[in-house]
Amino acid sequence: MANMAQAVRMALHYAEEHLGVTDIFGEDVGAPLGGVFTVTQGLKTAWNSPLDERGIIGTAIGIAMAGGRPVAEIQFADYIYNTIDLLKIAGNTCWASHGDWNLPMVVKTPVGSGIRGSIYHSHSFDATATHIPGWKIVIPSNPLDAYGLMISACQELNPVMYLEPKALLRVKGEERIPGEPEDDRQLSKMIDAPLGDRSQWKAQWPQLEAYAVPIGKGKVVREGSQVTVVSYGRTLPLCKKAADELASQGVDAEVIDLRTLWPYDWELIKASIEKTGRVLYVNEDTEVTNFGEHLVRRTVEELFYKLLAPPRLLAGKFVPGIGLADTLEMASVPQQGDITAAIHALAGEQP
Amino acid sequence: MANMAQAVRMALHYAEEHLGVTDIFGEDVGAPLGGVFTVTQGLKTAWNSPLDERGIIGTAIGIAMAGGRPVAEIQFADYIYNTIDLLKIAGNTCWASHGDWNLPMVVKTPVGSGIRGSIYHSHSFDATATHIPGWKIVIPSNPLDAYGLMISACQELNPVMYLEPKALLRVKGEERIPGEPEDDRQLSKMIDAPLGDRSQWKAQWPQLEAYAVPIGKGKVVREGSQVTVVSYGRTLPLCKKAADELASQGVDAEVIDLRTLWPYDWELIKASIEKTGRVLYVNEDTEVTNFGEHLVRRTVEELFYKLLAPPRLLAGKFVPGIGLADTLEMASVPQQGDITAAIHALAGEQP
Amino acid sequence: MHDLMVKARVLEERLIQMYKQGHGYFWIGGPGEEAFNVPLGLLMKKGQGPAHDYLHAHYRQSATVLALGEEPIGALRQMKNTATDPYSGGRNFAGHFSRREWNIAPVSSPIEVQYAMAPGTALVQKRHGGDGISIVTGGDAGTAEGDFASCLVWSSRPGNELPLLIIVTNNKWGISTPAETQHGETRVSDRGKAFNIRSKTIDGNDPITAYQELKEAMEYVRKERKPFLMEAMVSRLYGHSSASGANFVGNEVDCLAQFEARLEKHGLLTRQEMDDLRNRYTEEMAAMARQVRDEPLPAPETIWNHIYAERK
Amino acid sequence: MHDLMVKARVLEERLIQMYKQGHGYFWIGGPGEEAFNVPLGLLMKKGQGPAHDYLHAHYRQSATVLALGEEPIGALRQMKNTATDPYSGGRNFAGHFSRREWNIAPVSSPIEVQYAMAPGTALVQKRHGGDGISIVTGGDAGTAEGDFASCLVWSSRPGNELPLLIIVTNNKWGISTPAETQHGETRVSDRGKAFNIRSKTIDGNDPITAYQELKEAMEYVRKERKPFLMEAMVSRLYGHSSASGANFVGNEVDCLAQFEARLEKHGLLTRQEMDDLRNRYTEEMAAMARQVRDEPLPAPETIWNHIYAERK
Ligand SMILES: Cc1ncc(C[n+]2csc(CCOP(=O)(O)OP(=O)(O)O)c2C)c(N)n1
Ligand SMILES: Cc1ncc(C[n+]2csc(CCOP(=O)(O)OP(=O)(O)O)c2C)c(N)n1
Ligand SMILES: [Mg+2]
Ligand SMILES: [Mg+2]
Repeated sequence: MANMAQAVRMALHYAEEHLGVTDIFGEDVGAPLGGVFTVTQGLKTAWNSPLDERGIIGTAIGIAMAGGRPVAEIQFADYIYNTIDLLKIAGNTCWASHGDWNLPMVVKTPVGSGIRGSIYHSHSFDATATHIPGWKIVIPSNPLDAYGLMISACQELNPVMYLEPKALLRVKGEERIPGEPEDDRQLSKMIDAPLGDRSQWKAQWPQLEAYAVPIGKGKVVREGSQVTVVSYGRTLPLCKKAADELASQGVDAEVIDLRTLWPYDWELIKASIEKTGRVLYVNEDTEVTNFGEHLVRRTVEELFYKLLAPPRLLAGKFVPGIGLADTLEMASVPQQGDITAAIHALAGEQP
Repeated sequence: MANMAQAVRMALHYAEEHLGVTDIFGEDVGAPLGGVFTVTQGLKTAWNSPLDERGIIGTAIGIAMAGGRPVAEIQFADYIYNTIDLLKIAGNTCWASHGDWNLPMVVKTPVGSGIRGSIYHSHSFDATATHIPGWKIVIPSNPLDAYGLMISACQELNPVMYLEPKALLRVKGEERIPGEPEDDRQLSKMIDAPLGDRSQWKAQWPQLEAYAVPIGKGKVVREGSQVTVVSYGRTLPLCKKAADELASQGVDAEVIDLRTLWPYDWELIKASIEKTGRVLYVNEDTEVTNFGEHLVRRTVEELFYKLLAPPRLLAGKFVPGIGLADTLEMASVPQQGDITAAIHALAGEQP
Repeated sequence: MHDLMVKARVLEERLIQMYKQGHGYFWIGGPGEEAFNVPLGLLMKKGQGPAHDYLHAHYRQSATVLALGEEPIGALRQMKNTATDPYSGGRNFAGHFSRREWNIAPVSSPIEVQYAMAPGTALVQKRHGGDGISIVTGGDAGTAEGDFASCLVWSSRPGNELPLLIIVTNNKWGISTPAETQHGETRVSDRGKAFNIRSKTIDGNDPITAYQELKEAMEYVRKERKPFLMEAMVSRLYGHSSASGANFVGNEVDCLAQFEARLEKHGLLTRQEMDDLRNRYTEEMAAMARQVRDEPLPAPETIWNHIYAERK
Repeated sequence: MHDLMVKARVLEERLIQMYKQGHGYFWIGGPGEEAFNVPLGLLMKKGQGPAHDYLHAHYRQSATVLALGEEPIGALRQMKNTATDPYSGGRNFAGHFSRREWNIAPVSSPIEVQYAMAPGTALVQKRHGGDGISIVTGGDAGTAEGDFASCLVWSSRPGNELPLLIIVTNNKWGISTPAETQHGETRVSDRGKAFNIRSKTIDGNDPITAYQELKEAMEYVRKERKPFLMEAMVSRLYGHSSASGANFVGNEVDCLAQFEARLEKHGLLTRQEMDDLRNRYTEEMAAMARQVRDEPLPAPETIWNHIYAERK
């Protein structure tokens, strides 16, 4: 199966061919590198921009204004923080102009920990992004969703923030992308740029098919009755694994992959909590003024009297960065053991 | 009594004279204007910077590195969003250098609605600021606190974000600042720059006294037994007023002025909630991934089983801006009536 | 040209009046820039889409918008933040135009961000072919923001030069801060030269000069598909905005008065004719202001409209 | 000078080796910039506080730091992210030096932000008097960020010119992106001229030229208390970083090889002497690497340390 980097690449190819995407650009996005995570290799509209994140976001806005369909990349979410004003503008342009202008643009950026990225290649962006009105925000946790969400993003009339959990980019999927060849090695030969000289190389794209994961729809990845676990991105597979393991200990957890952070699938979450009475939100952004806290607030606002235990949040520690040393990274953001323990504790919690 | 603009100005004068403040700077901060809200008139170290927020924050960091003590102003918080990366760096420099460097610097900026500022002179900054580790964040709701908090800010070894609720800048205090003359007109004559030509004008500073409001300490501004209301900035006086009015209707609300958003006075909040069992958090930032949601989360995390009703949040609507028209501003951020209604409803809420 | 300059001046004076009478919370605008802004509007290729010109405007651009043919009542409606405000539905400050039909990008309050966006429309135009160009304008103080530099960098990439007319209207002030205390450059336009961008500083107070210089620059950009940086020296006749009082400033060149003196001297128009014209506009706009005064504000629940565009 | 160049090269090669052997997650550094970075360190006025020079460094500055007298083992410790790492306690990537005692500001990963900060230290130094200056360095691609422009703006304000040596080390690459595709400027240093900043592009591969040019520029900045923009052409001998493989690149000028050929030719050092020197350093650093290998990682709970400075 394709890994997430290949899945996004194929979606972008599909979007160039069928959805009118005109510009896939950012630092080192074009040939020869095709992105620091190989996500944009071989794409015909990919090009290298100056090293200037403000210019990247500004230019994406301009391209969208003039009828283009840009997919702009910020090389790491860690370097997006000098553009928050521009992201806010992209998000308020339709509203501020009373519907006169809309901006069909996608900003994609790798997020999160998991590659020993130290202070500046480990940032999450979900808390900051969800505080900016006017955007739709998605984050896949597997290659098929990554493919389907990118296709939806490229069909949107509004700005879409596409967050790529960098720890998952090289993880292969369990489901095949429609049109993907059977053999992984064949896929790699077709669409992965070769090592060495690439000047003559061209991707051989498989016959890809339309497959859209609708924006705003979460997914129950494991059904359960005792506790609801809501997560996304890097921590989602860890939650799934924890739930699977805990089943043998008599804990039956339902796991929801949110997939879209805004507008999010509250109905799905709500129905699950109404069933279980317990909910754990898991993400890896720092835990103060965290998007999971919004979900906790919504939970107590609407479901307080149905809860059997307090809604819980497991998130990144509120420290200024994720340290390089293994010990530091492990201690800073939720790991498998933390998640398992948190689900276990919540399932058994009694007043 | 002095208004808040005068109070901050006096604190800055005190800080120039006694606390080693070396540079008070930003756009239009120096003579002749002395700040768009008159806050920096007549100060001897005030100077006008280029129109460049990134340069302002960067230069403040540099000044602090070289042993200066800067107070940098961003003219409106609405224009701080292109500097978030620099604010993050200021907040992580001590940590990233393992304690080698610290940055004693203050960034002050007017926040919030209340002056019909339209989309770009109405922003709150509390949600974004509290998500940035390594800063201390304060926000006064009256002139005396404004004075005392600025003095504390200028004594800090770490970056301090000083948020000025712009709706309150011209509101006079109820308590006298130590050293402030009895007569308001006399104060104005001494320290407010005259209209017209100011080239010869110099402020006549009163004999000010040290008065520090410690960072991290909130304040109970009204004691009550039935419901806890936690707020800060523009909405604080509205909460106080609501509580006073509701007393006649048999609702006895305790009102806490948080004053410091980070590190905040959890002990004070907790003790109050343990007494009342009900809590309403009020602020005017947009309500998704809002600092009040952090407080809600902390509340359910630690006090869930002691609550008589769900903790509530009253905050700004999640819309892309505050519209200019009166009708729009009123509908976007909490007003007196909304607050009164919310306290009333919470006090009477039954499962 | 003179007609439009008068019209624009009278419009701004009406807006100031409205502010002073309490029919609006805030005024900012372009009195003193008419001699430059009118020719700019006249020379633009008006229409929608990349075949036409895009305008990424500063908040002092009313004269350009009028020269494009816009009705002045829209500006009054925005001043009074009525529901009928065609640019923002009562949401934004005066002078914050937006008209997609004519490629007028929404004016945004944050200074200089338009310089980061303009390369985007120009890029689409370069690829589109034809002679449509992008135009971006802003003030002198704002050039200290990094976005001005970004604009120079992005528009001059070798082999990817963009058809972008980069304009700086230099009124020598940023609110209360005099330009000469903040600019190490001899001329702002010198900054273009480092990027091998054709650059020029012109007298923006003379409409004839402005017209000719703009025409030449635009022809270059249209044909060569390369950027041009133009700095226009202009005046700020009513101070920065209502925040600084919005009173007439005596010591700046008044481009309109200067032009009228010239027209009179050359016998092209008499004082009487010019007074009549001004009076006619003044009356027209006073009437519009009365009309606008009674128009309703947007309803509270409209805050939820247009957060997202929807497929129709 | 030659000794330090060798030392710095060997240090970087050792760091790369550590990465390749799995004793570190990421390498980035300065092999190929020794001819420029060594003289820079030698010419700095070392010490703490505004009377001495501040360095706001790029992540390729190991040779400068060694020239200042730093022990190489610190860099190895940072590579191995041990608790003993003197620059970040195992928190930050290789090449991210920090030493307050010597006015070395912490290297930060975000490109170009140091250019926004450097005017701050220079401003304090201008006011302080004496001849202490600030020095800021960074790459060519990074000059596209607005912060580079901010640095030019803030350091050249009339009457407030700052004693700031603004350096760009131009290796003609930003990761995989060739400079000639992104720069409309003939030379990056041309950008200083617009601000009336004295500016120059020099050959950074020749240590003698670099020393002389730096000396002259620094004397100007120290005495005149005004900025100077220097662009130094340098090489990137092991590619961008470990992310691009960290293998030796054949087609760039190797300043060390070139310098050694010259030394040999002029009979100043023999090949043997130079080989011996290199071998000695190689052994020394290999021993250090072995030592560092056994040093403990920081304890998990140390993530909570140093979030805030506390009064002692
Ligand atoms: C990013 C940003 N910072 C600050 C402000 C506040 N502000 C509004 S206008 C202005 C001065 C602008 O001066 P200039 O660029 O010369 O334009 P002018 O008003 O003179 O035409 C300032 C500082 C703003 N609107 N945006
Ligand atoms: C703000 C920011 N954007 C992107 C990156 C990722 N990045 C690291 S190095 C680099 C290229 C830098 O090129 P240049 O400035 O020429 O310096 P060099 O590495 O060539 O010395 C990029 C894009 C970053 N570190 N910071
Ligand atoms: Mg100006
Ligand atoms: Mg480079």
